[in-house]
Amino acid sequence: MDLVKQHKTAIILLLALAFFVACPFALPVYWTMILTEILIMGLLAMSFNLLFGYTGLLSFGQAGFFGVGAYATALFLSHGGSSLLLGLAAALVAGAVSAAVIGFLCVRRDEIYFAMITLGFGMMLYTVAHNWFDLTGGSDGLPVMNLPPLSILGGQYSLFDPVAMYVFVFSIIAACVFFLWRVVRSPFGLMLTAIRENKQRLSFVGAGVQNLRLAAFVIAGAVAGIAGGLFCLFNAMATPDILHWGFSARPVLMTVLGGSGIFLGPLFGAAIFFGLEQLITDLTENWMIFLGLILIPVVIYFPRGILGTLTDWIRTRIKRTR
Amino acid sequence: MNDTPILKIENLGHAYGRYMVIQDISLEVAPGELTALIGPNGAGKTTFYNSVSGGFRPTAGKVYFDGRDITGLPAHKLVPMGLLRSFQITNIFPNLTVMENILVPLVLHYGKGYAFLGSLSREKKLHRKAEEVLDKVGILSSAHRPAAELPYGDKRLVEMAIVLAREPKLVMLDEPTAGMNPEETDRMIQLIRELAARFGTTFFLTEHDMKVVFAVASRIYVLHQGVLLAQGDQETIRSDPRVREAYLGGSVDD
Amino acid sequence: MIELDDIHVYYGDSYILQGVSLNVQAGEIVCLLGRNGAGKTTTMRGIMGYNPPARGRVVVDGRDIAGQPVFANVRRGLGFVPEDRRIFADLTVMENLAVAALPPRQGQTPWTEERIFEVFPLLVKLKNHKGGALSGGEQQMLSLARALMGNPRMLLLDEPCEGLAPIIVENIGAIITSLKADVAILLTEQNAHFALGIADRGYVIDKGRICYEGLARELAENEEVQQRYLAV
Amino acid sequence: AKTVKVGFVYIMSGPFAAYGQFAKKGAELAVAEINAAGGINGHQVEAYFEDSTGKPDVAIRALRKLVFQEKVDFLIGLDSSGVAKTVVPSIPQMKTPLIITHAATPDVTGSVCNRYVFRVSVNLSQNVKAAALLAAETDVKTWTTIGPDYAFGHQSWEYFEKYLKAIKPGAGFLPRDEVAFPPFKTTDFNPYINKIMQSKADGVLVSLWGGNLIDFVRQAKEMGLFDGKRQVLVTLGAATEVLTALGDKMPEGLWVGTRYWFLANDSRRNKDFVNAYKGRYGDYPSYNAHGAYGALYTYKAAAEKAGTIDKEKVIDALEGLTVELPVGAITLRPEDHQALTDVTWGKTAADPAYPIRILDPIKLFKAADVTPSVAESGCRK
Amino acid sequence: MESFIINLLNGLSWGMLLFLISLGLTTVFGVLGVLNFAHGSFFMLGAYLCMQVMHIVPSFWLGILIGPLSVAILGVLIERVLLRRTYGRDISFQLLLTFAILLILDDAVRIIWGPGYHVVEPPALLSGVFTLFTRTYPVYRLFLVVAGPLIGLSLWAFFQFSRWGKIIRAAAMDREMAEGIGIRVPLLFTAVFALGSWLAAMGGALAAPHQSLAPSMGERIIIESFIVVVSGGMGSFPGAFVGALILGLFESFGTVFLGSVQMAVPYILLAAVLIVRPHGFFGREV
Ligand SMILES: Nc1ncnc2c1ncn2[C@@H]1O[C@H](COP(=O)(O)OP(=O)(O)OP(=O)(O)O)[C@@H](O)[C@H]1O
Ligand SMILES: Nc1ncnc2c1ncn2[C@@H]1O[C@H](COP(=O)(O)OP(=O)(O)OP(=O)(O)O)[C@@H](O)[C@H]1O
Ligand SMILES: [Mg+2]
Ligand SMILES: [Mg+2]
Repeated sequence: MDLVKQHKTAIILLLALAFFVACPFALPVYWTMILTEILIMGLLAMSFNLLFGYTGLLSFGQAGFFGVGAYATALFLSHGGSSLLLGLAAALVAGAVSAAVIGFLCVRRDEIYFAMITLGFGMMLYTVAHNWFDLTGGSDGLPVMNLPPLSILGGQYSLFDPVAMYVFVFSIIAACVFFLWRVVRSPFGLMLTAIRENKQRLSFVGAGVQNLRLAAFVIAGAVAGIAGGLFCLFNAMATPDILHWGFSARPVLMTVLGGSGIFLGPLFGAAIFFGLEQLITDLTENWMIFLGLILIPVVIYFPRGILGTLTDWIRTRIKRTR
Repeated sequence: MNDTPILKIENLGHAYGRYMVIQDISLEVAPGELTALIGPNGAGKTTFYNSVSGGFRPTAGKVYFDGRDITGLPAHKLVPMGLLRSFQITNIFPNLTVMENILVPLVLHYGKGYAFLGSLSREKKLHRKAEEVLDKVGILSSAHRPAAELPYGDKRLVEMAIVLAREPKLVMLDEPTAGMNPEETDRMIQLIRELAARFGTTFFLTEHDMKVVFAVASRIYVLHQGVLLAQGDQETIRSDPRVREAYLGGSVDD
Repeated sequence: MIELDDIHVYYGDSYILQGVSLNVQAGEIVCLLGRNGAGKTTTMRGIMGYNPPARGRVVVDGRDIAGQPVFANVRRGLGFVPEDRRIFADLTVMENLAVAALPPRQGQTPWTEERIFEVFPLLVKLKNHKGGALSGGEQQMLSLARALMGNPRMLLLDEPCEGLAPIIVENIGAIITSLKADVAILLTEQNAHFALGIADRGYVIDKGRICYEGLARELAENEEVQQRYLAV
Repeated sequence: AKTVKVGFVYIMSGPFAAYGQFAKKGAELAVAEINAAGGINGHQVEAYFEDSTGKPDVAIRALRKLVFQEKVDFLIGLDSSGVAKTVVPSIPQMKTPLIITHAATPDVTGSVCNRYVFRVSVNLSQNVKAAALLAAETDVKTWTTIGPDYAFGHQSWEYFEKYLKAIKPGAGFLPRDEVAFPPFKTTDFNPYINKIMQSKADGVLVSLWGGNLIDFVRQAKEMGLFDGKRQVLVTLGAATEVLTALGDKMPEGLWVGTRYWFLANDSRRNKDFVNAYKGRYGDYPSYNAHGAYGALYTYKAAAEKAGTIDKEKVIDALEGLTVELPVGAITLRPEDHQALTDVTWGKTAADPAYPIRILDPIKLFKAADVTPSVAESGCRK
Repeated sequence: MESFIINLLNGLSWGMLLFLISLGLTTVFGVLGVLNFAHGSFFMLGAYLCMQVMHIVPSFWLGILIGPLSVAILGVLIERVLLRRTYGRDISFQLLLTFAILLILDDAVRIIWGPGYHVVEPPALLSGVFTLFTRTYPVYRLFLVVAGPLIGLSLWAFFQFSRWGKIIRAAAMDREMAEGIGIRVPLLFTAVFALGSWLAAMGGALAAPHQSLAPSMGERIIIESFIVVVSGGMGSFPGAFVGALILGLFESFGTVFLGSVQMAVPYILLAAVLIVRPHGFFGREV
C-alpha cells in the first residue's frame, strides 16, 4: 500500500522530469527564461513549504536566506571567483549558516509569532544588505558584470545562452528537489510532520522539538540559499529587494496557490503565479486589480490550493468509480 | 527486586504566579508498583503531573527518577530515561495514520530522528515493531487509517500505544479511561495489569472512575487542595472519613 | 416540547445519524445513552443547529427549527451544556453569566444571578474569578448556570459528569433533578448508572439509530439491552 | 510596411506609478507626432509598455519580454537607480540598445557602463555639481543634508561635498552621523527636521523626492525650517508632481533643481512640446514625460543618421549624436554614453498665471560646466 | 531639553497614530482571528475619502466623519461577502485573501484618484503652531497626541465594561459557544470588522493633514502596525498601546542616536520583544 503510493510519486516525478527536459526545445526563448524563473522561485517556495506544509511553521523571512545566497554568489563571482558551482556552494553555505544563527532564536516561537519574528530577522538581513555599502553595494545591489563559463567534465559551457542557463538551472533544481523529496520521506521527515500535527505530544515521546525545527530551518535556509544563488546567476545581480518581506510573500503566495499539502504544490504554484502574471500584464495595466480578482475565488474555492484541490477531486472521483 | 524507588518526590510545590496550587508533596514509588493519585477537581493533579514529567519546572521541591535528580528537566530528556506520560485529553497525531503515530516514537527510540536522508519505508524493523505494539493494544486492524477517524476509545488506545512504543519504565497516565465505555475501560485495566506483570512497567495514574482505581492500584494517594490528604492501600482510603467527605461522597459503598 | 422526526446528519462524507426520532415532554428528564461514537453528541448538535440535519424535522412547540441558526434556536428556548463545558476563560464567573442572559419567557420565573447563586452556592465565592481558573467541577456548574441564564425551556446536557469527582457527580445529579419542574431536559451519559438514576425515560442509540426506548426504570432493569448497547 | 517597435519599461504600478504614467504620456505624444510625420525611416512606430514595478527582477523580465517575445528594435525607460544599475549588465545579452531617461545614478554611464546603454537625462553628478556651484555663491558656513536613506541620498551628499570643497575650500560640512537620512518609508519627518534645526548648519541640501519631499516640505514649513535663517537647496524640488501636490503650500524663494523645467527654455522646440503636451493631457510636462519623449526623438535621429534600424548600426549612430530636444541640444558622449545636457535650477516663486509655483529667477548651467570628465565617470566599455 | 521635548512630542504623536491603526488590527484579530493585510488599504481609503469629502464640502470635520464611516460600510461588505468564508481556515488563507483585497483597493485608488500625490489641509482650528521655548510646534500634532488615547480609551472601556463589550470578548474566545448562548455571532463579527475598518480609516483621515496621499500609502503603515500588534501581544488593547508608544518613541529618538540602523529599528524591536517575551508584552501563553 505504502509502496504503491511511493512509486506513484516517483512516476509523477519522472513525468515532470520528462516535461521539463522537453520544454526548451518546444518553447520560444522568452518562455524558456520564464520557465527558468519558475524553477528558481519554485525551489524557494519548496524550501518554504518544508517549513510551512511539513513542519507547520509559517516563515515570513525566507527571502532573507534566498537573498543571502544571492549575495554570496555575487560576492564570490565579483571577487574573482570563476567557478559557478563553487559560487552556488557559497550560496548554500551562506543560506545554511544564516539560517542556523537566526533559526536558533526563532524556532521557539509558534504560529503568528514565528511568522513575525522571522519577518523581523529577514528585514534585519535586508537592512544589512541595504546599508553595508562596502560589502553589498548598498541599495543599488551588486551587479554581476560577467558570468564565468561553467566548467564541468572538462568542458566549458557559457550560460549566456538562455537555453544553456535553463539546462543548468534545471539540473541543479532537479537535484535539490530530489534531495527535498528524500528528506520528507525520511524518518526525519516524519518528525517534521509530527511537529506540525502535535509538537507537544512529540516532545513527550522524547523529541527535542526545537532542535528538529532548527534542523528543518537550516535545511530550508540552505535550499533557499541555492535558489538565491541561481537567481543571482540568472539575473546577473543581487539586490536588497530580494531580501525584503515583500519578496518573502511570494513563496507564501505560490505555496498557498499550488497547495501546501502536496510535495510539488509550491512549484506548481510558482508556475501558476508566473503564468497569471504574464497573462494579466499582457491584457491590462491594472494588473493588481485583476490579480486580486483572480486570487479571491482561488482562496475561497480551493482550500487546499489548486493542485491540492484538483488531486483531491480526482482521488474522490477514482474512489467513487471503484 | 531493586529497592531504589523508581520515582521519589520530595516536598514538591508549584505556584501559578502567587497562587500556590500544590504544596509539600512527598512520595515514593517502587519499581513495578501500581499507584494512583486521586482527588477532587482542581486539587492539583494535572499540575502535579506536569511538575514531575516535564511540563514545567516546579517552584519548589525535588524529583528523582531511578535515583537521578530530574527536577525541571524537559520531557524530551525524561523520555529516553524511561519516564513517559499520557494526557487527560486525547493527544495524538490526528492526520497521521495509526501506523505513523506509532512510528514516531519508534524512530526516536532507535535514534533516527535526524536521519534526513534515510527512507522511512525501508525501515523494516521499525514497521515490524510498530505492528507488534499495535497488536499488543489491539488496534492493528486500523493501522492504515488516519488516527482522527477512529472512535474515541480507539484513539485513547493509540495514545497508549505511542507511550508503550518507547518501552517505558514508568508511565504516568492522566485519566486514561475518561470518556471510555465500560467495555473499553475493562480492556484498559486488563492492558495495564498485563504490562505491569509481563514487563515490570510501573504505572502511576489519576482517575475519577473509582472502579478503575480500585481495580488497578495497590497504593493510593489522595490529593486535596494541593496537599496530600491521605495515602495507603484500598481499604485505608475507602474507609478514611476525610476522603469520603472530600472526594468519594456516598457513591462508593462497598 | 421537542420532537425529532427521522433526522439524518452528516459530517462531510460520513453519514452519522441515520434517522433518529425521539421526543421530550415538558417536566421530563430524558436520557440518551449509547457507546462512544454512537451519535449522542451529534444528536445534540443536530438539535442545536451546529450540524443541521440533512433530512428530517426538529419540532419545537410545533415549529420545525431544522436548519435555523444556533443563536435563533437558543433564543427560542434551547439551552446547551456542551460536553467540554466551554467556559469563556477570560471572563469572570459573573461576566460568564451576564453575557448569557436572555429575556425570560411568559409564565416562567426568570433566572437572575441571585437565583443562580441560591442553586449553586459554590459559585458565590468565585464570582470574580476568571472562568479559566476554575476547576473542572466548578466549570461544569458554571456551564449549567450559564445555560439557565438564557431562561431556556429545554436543556440539552452533554455528559455533564465526565471527569468529575464522585462527590460532585452526586451534587450535579441533585441540581438537575431540582430543575425539572422548570425545564425539560435531554441528557446524554456514558455513565448509565447515574443517568438512569435521575431520568424519567431513556433512549439508547447505536450507530446513529435509536435501538431502544422506554421508561428509565425498565431500562435500568433490562440487562440484555445494557449489555448489548451500553457494554455495561 | 514593417513597423519599428520600441519597448518602454517604467514603474506603472505601486507607490511610484506616477512616474511611469508621466513617461507613458510623453512617449505616446512622441509616437503620435512621429507617426503623423511619416515615422522613422518610413516605418511607423509601435510602442510596447511594460511595468518594472520598481523591482530589478521584474524590470529584467520586462526587458526580456520586450526583446525576446515582442522583438522590439529599441528600449527606453528605467526610473529607479537601483533597478537601472543592476539591470544594465544584462542588456548586452539582449543585444538591443537602451536609452535611460530617468534613473540618475552615475554608475550606469560609469562603473557598469556598456556598449548598449545610453542616457539622455541629467544624472546625479550633473545636478549636484550645479547645486555646488549655487552653494558656492551663498555665504553659508556649514552645510547639512536630508536625503533618502539609499544610494541616491548618500551619493548626492558625497558628491556635493566633493564638488563644493573643490570650488570653495572654506565650506563646512556636518559629519555623516549628524546629517539626516530618513528611511525611504518615512512619513513623519519631524524628528529629522528637529535634528536639522538643532544642528549648527545654516545650509541644507535636500535630496528627498516625490512623496517624501512633499511630506518634508509641509512638515518643515510648520516647524519653521524655511524662516529665512537657512539656505535650502532642493535638488529635485522643481518636479511638477511635487509642485502640483503642494500648490501654494510650496514656500517661495527656495532654490530647487530638476532635470527638465518646462519654462526654462524659450526655443520653438520647447514651446511646441509644452503646447502639444498641454493640449493633449491638460497638464505641464514633468521631467519624466520629457525624458521618454526626448528619448524617442533621440532614437529617431540616430536611426535616420544610420539610415537603418539595425540595432548595432543605431548604436554607432547614437555615439556622439547631437539632437535638438525641448530641453535644448544634447550630445551623447561616445565614451560613456552620458548626455551632455544643460541643468536647470531656479527659485520658487508665485505667479498668478500658473496654478503651481514656478521658477523665477531661473539659473541655467552649461553642460560643459557641470558634467564630470569621462575619466571621472569611471566608464570602461 | 527643548529638543528632547520636541522629540518626545514627535514620538508621542506618531505613536498615537500607530496606536489607532493597530487597535483596529488587533481587535479584528482578537475577535475574528483574522490577520488583515488590507488594513493598511483601509487606512489609505480613509485618507482619500476624507479628502474627497473635503473637495465637496470643505470641512475637515465632515471629512473625518464621513470618510471613515464609508470605509466601515465597505468593511461590512467585505466581511459578509468574502471574509466569512475563510473563518476557521489556516491563517495563510486569510492573509492571502486580505492581500488580494489590498491589491484591488490599492489599484482602485490609483485608478480613481490618479497615481499622483495629494495633500489635505488641517482644519483652521488646529492649523497653527504654538511656541515652545524658542521653537514652534504644530498644533495638529498635539491634537493627535490627545485624540489617539481618547479614542483608544473609550473603546477599551467599551470592551471592558459594557455588556456588548463582554459579549464580543466572549465571541472572540469561543465562537461556537457564543452562538450557543444566543449571540448572533455572524452579525457581531460583521460589526467588529466594520469597527476595525473604521479605526484604520480614522487613522488615515487623521494622518491626512500630516502626510501626503498616494496609492499604496497603506503598505508603509501595515507592517509597522503588525509589529505593534505582535510585540504588544495579539488581541491586546494595552499591548497595542504600549507597542505603539514604544515604536513611536524609538523611531523618534532613534533618528538622533541611531544613524543608519534607523531603518531596522522596528524589526530589531520586534525581534527583541519576541525573544524575551514569546507572546509579546501582554500576550497570553497558549
Ligand atoms: N495556568 C494556570 N494559572 C492559574 N491557575 C491554574 C492554572 N492551571 C491550573 N490552575 C488552577 O490550579 C488548580 C489545580 O488545577 P489542576 O488542573 O492541576 O487540577 P486537577 O486536579 O487536575 O483537576 P481535574 O480533576 O479537574 O482535572 C485549579 O484550581 C486550577 O484552577
Ligand atoms: N468532526 C467530525 N468529523 C467526522 N466525523 C466525526 C466528527 N465528529 C464526530 N465524528 C464521528 O461521528 C460519530 C458520532 O460521534 P458523537 O460525538 O456524536 O458520539 P458520542 O455518542 O457523543 O460519543 P462520546 O461518548 O465519545 O461522546 C463518531 O463515529 C465520530 O467518530
Ligand atoms: Mg486534571
Ligand atoms: Mg459525545
